[in-house]
Amino acid sequence: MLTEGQVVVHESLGDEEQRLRRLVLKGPIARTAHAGQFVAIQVQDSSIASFDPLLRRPISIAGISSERDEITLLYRIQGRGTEILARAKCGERLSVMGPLGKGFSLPEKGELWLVAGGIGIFPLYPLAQSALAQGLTVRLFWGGENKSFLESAGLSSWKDLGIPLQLSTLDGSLGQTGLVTEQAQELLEKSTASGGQIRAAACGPKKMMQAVTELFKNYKVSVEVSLEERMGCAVGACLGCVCTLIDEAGVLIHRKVCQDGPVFRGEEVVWDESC
Amino acid sequence: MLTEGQVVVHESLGDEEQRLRRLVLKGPIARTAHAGQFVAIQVQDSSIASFDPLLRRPISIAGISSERDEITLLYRIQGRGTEILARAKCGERLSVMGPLGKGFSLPEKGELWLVAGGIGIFPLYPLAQSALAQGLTVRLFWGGENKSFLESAGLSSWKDLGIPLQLSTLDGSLGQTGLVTEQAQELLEKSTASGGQIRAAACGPKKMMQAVTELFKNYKVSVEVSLEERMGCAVGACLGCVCTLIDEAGVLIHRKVCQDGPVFRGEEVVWDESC
Amino acid sequence: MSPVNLSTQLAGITLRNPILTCSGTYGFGEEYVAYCPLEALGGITLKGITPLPRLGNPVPRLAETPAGLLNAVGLENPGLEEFLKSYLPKVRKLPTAAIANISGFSLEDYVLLARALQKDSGLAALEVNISCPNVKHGGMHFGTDPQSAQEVIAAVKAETDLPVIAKLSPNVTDIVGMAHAVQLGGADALSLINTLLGMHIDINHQRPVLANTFGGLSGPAIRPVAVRMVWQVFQAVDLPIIGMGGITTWQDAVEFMLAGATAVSIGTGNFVNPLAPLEILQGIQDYCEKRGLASVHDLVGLAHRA
Amino acid sequence: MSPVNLSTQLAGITLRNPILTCSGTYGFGEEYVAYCPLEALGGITLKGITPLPRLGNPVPRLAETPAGLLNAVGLENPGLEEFLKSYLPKVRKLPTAAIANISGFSLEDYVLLARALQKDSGLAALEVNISCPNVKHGGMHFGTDPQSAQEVIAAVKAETDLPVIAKLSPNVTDIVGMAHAVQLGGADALSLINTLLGMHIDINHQRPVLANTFGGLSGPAIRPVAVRMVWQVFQAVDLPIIGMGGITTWQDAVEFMLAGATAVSIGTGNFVNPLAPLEILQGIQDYCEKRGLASVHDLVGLAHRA
Ligand SMILES: Cc1cc2nc3c(=O)[nH]c(=O)nc-3n(C[C@H](O)[C@H](O)[C@H](O)COP(=O)(O)OP(=O)(O)OC[C@H]3O[C@@H](n4cnc5c(N)ncnc54)[C@H](O)[C@@H]3O)c2cc1C
Ligand SMILES: Cc1cc2nc3c(=O)[nH]c(=O)nc-3n(C[C@H](O)[C@H](O)[C@H](O)COP(=O)(O)OP(=O)(O)OC[C@H]3O[C@@H](n4cnc5c(N)ncnc54)[C@H](O)[C@@H]3O)c2cc1C
Ligand SMILES: Cc1cc2nc3c(=O)[nH]c(=O)nc-3n(C[C@H](O)[C@H](O)[C@H](O)COP(=O)(O)O)c2cc1C
Ligand SMILES: Cc1cc2nc3c(=O)[nH]c(=O)nc-3n(C[C@H](O)[C@H](O)[C@H](O)COP(=O)(O)O)c2cc1C
Ligand code: FES
Ligand code: FES
Repeated sequence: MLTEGQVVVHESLGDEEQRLRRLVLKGPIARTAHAGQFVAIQVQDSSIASFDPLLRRPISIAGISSERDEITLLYRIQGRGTEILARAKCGERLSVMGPLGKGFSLPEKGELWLVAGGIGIFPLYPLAQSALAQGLTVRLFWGGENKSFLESAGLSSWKDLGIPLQLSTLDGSLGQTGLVTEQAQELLEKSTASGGQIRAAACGPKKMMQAVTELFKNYKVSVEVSLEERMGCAVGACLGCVCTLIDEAGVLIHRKVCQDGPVFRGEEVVWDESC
Repeated sequence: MLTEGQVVVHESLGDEEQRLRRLVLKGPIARTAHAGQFVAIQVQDSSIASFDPLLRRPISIAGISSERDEITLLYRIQGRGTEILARAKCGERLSVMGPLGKGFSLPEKGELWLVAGGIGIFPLYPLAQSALAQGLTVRLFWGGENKSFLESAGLSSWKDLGIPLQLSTLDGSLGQTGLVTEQAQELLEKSTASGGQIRAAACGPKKMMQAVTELFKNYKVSVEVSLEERMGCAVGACLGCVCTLIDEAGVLIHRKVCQDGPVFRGEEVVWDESC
Repeated sequence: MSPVNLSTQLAGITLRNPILTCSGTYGFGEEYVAYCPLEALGGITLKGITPLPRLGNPVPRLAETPAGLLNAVGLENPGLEEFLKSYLPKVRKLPTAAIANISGFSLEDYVLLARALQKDSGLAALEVNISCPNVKHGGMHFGTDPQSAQEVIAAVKAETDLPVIAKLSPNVTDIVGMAHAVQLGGADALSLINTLLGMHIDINHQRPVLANTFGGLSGPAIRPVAVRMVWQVFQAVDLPIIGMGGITTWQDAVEFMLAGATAVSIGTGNFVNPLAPLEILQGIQDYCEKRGLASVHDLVGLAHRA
Repeated sequence: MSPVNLSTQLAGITLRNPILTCSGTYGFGEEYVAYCPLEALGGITLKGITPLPRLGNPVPRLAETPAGLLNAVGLENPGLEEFLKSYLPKVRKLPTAAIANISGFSLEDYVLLARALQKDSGLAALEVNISCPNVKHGGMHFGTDPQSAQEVIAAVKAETDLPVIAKLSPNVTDIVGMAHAVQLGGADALSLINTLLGMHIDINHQRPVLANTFGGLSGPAIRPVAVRMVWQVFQAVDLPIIGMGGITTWQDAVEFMLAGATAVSIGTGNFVNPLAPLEILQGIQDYCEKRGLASVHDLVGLAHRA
């Protein structure tokens, strides 16, 4: 769907030095969106067309309110595109394509473990909401730079969900010091008995997605990971964003992150950069 | 001089459908500027560099207040560049090169006839001010589309100068119907006796500059015309903006509108497009 | 005002209107269905296919440059067999003309592809890509040497009853010479232009951004080069031209038609605005109406008048 | 931190730093004096000169395109005699190295120019423009045919004791072949790249915007093509390269150096920001410092490491 989303909220998220923004858009996308999907948003002054930058920017859907026809996007100002996006004012209309891709799936029952690295947390929130609504047991492992980041990126909303949170920071300013996978491993050790009951969903840097996949595999927990790739069309037409999977027959195949993903079963992803 | 001019006024000029803007910039340019010179202004969002458009835009200096360190630019929104310029807000700083080029000269005494076509009026106002300050007799011939245009483009300020104004519009909605040259010719017929005392300065479309030059030549009145050309560097370095002159020896030579002009003696300009 | 005749004759086929989409930017036609009404388009050009399936290059395959896009997809495609089996049946049902795009690494590759694609396939035409700059030891050769280009086109022409469109690379000294060559080879039309070979380096990692080092530059940045080539070829060669390279607005499309393009094709522009083809069609139509032109074809080459 | 060594050796000359300005965009050095401190630059390249004075093309000579600029100045210049008489004395007084740029329409033209410009002229080097795309029946030939390019460079080399820099056109199928040819001709360095041939049509007037129809495309739009050519030539030819084409920021300049440029040259970027050369120099310096590089030369070709 190609729509004009109207900006209803656009604000800084937490500590300004984290350069995070919260953008709420009104429009019909909310009606069909679900967790793990994303939009491709035009990051240019809305009334004077510009080629600088040329392409839309993919941003995950971080909040869905179908009653109010609103989706929330949370993003970090990373370069020119997001910097220009950050200027959009309330009332402005932004061209958005979405919802795009295939999101996370939910198990019927049991436990859902969420694993997030940095801003990979954003698409997991609506997933946690859906899972809880469905009566699943949810817990979160979340690693970030430091306390300021975790707090800025929505820690309090997560606390509001009332689920167990296992936090880690690189500098130890909040939660444990170190990597999020270490915490997950500890708990997996304890919970192996119930391994069949656990499903995991992860979003974060590629290296981390690989580590998470390998870790959970050892404990026979199946994990869905959300991947990132540079995008051209965002609808599966340009083959710019492929990732390599290995199919049941052991054959390497390509899938499009934009259309077939961004969420894939961790076990089928080939992490080798050279494919 | 390359400076950052601070926007102190930026407003619509007259009837909105004329798409005219008044931009007052604070900065040191005013100290050395004089009528007929121009600036090359960067038309982009001041904080996020963009190549769209790439080049600066030349705009005449339409008001000079050296006491307040302010220059006034009056411009019409013509395309992308000026449209983007029109968004600059008070307080913003715009990169401006100037004052550029060589402006109009003033006779020691006698009469100065100003001839303007459309927005060619803008650089003539500070010239009229200087001329009056120097005790010259000044009169203006000004042709425009219609009444709305003339009023929007500053007619009342001209009335305030208390000089004779001969106006014409294409549709006759104000002043005489027709071309400004016809009015000038009428008066020239009457004033030939004093021909030696008259000097003229003109700014407007090229075709009109040519007509004005030829007309005044017939009456032995020397005229300075301001020319326009697409510009690259605006400082004489790229040879993008040349015009063809004929020197005393009858040889065709090129001069740079940005550096040697934009004001030239009408008689020396070769109007043939193919040179 | 009487409506403008948009119908476009090209290489013996009749298109509803002169708006196409570019190979490699529009998948096999299904991907944009939810974003742009295909039935409104003159036609679409399918992703380039090769005899055997190809995984293409590793990622990153894309990099943005000023007003441009570098791509190094490396001709990923399902291969001829899978194309015939899984894609062609769907392509036949598309509500617009479909042009296949074929690529190869040898004359035999092209022959094989051409033989398999005939009028009864339901395709409207064959676009022969002799210009893909991404594949090592391959396409580039045919696309930059007039003699080989002529041979490839002649071989394809001999094998298929579909109209043959030769797609030329801009990475040549003499585009007119290439156009002459493919005309001699029997091409029914020309597509101008494919991408310019470029690259971008990530100064933080001090490495090329694209895994393939080089990529093809498309988008508005290359438009002046594309328009120039259309202009030059229109003057020298008597074949209809499909103009492409950086078209994002109807003004761009009109520019190509005035330069000599009989039809225009939108590539990277779709990524910017999936409705671009539709808006461009409307814009061209309005432009013709305002100027009292009875047919969109009246625009073709108009800027060449003295 | 110890200061970064900016001194740059190129074709036997020593430049204060690797920042130059491009021929045709910086006049004869005086025009930008009020806007950029010339003494801070590694050098400037003068407007191209020919044996006889030239008025060049009619206006309009410039057109903007997405992230690019088309120019068709047509080599307007005062001619050799006037250059020697009126311009050279001022050029000698410039507080930075000055590189002359010469163009011709025959081998004899180049010979004549080279003979007149020797070390005692005070110039630092001769840049031989065999690539100006604007002049009909001229420059283009030398710039696109390796054999002629080699001959021109050899002839120039034989006539002058100044270092000779060959400036190549990007409008060729094989830039490496051209670079090899001028190396055989004896070039001491290469300038890469001149402008891409392009055009723009005014759809209101239905005519080319430039009076000359075609023009040379410069600016950020062409940067990916320029970086690619520098990369290819660096890999294949053992001559120092002056990289140019769309440099407006220090990041762009670093990109060219990582690709293999020993020095960089700013052209169209000066029009956007006359202080660009200075800011670029500062940026490169900071970049080297942050990465602990002792000399700016350590950047050259760094992105080629596996
Ligand atoms: C499916 C998907 C969902 C995403 N969701 C979010 C989100 O919810 N919130 C959020 O903040 N960001 C998200 N991103 C990342 C976001 O798209 C990029 O940060 C954004 O495009 C950067 O644009 P820019 O113009 O600001 O930065 P640029 O100037 O384009 O790039 C800045 C830096 O980031 C790198 N980069 C840019 N895009 C990518 C990419 N796709 N992959 C790898 N490196 C890249 C560049 O090389 C450069 O170093 C998502 C990306 C994808 C593919
Ligand atoms: C010395 C000088 C002084 C000027 N002073 C003023 C002034 O005081 N007020 C004012 O409103 N304008 C003035 N102009 C004109 C002004 O520079 C242009 O209107 C402006 O550059 C248009 O930019 P744009 O991006 O809005 O339009 P664009 O999109 O660049 O162009 C819009 C249309 O105008 C044409 N055009 C643009 N620039 C020129 C040019 N230089 N010559 C001929 N045609 C052109 C284009 O072909 C196009 O059709 C002056 C120009 C010069 C050379
Ligand atoms: C991602 C991408 C993939 C492409 N793949 C092909 C291809 O398979 N075959 C082909 O002939 N051209 C291919 N092209 C080139 C386009 O068809 C077109 O010639 C070029 O992009 C210029 O048009 P544009 O600027 O409108 O994109 C591809 C272009 C892009 C951007
Ligand atoms: C207005 C203009 C005039 C030029 N004149 C010359 C010239 O006389 N000789 C020459 O070798 N190159 C000439 N060039 C090419 C530049 O020197 C340079 O190679 C090219 O513009 C690419 O660099 P840029 O993108 O930084 O401008 C000219 C370029 C421009 C824009
Ligand atoms: S971005 Fe085009 S296929 Fe995914
Ligand atoms: S604009 Fe460059 S010389 Fe006048």
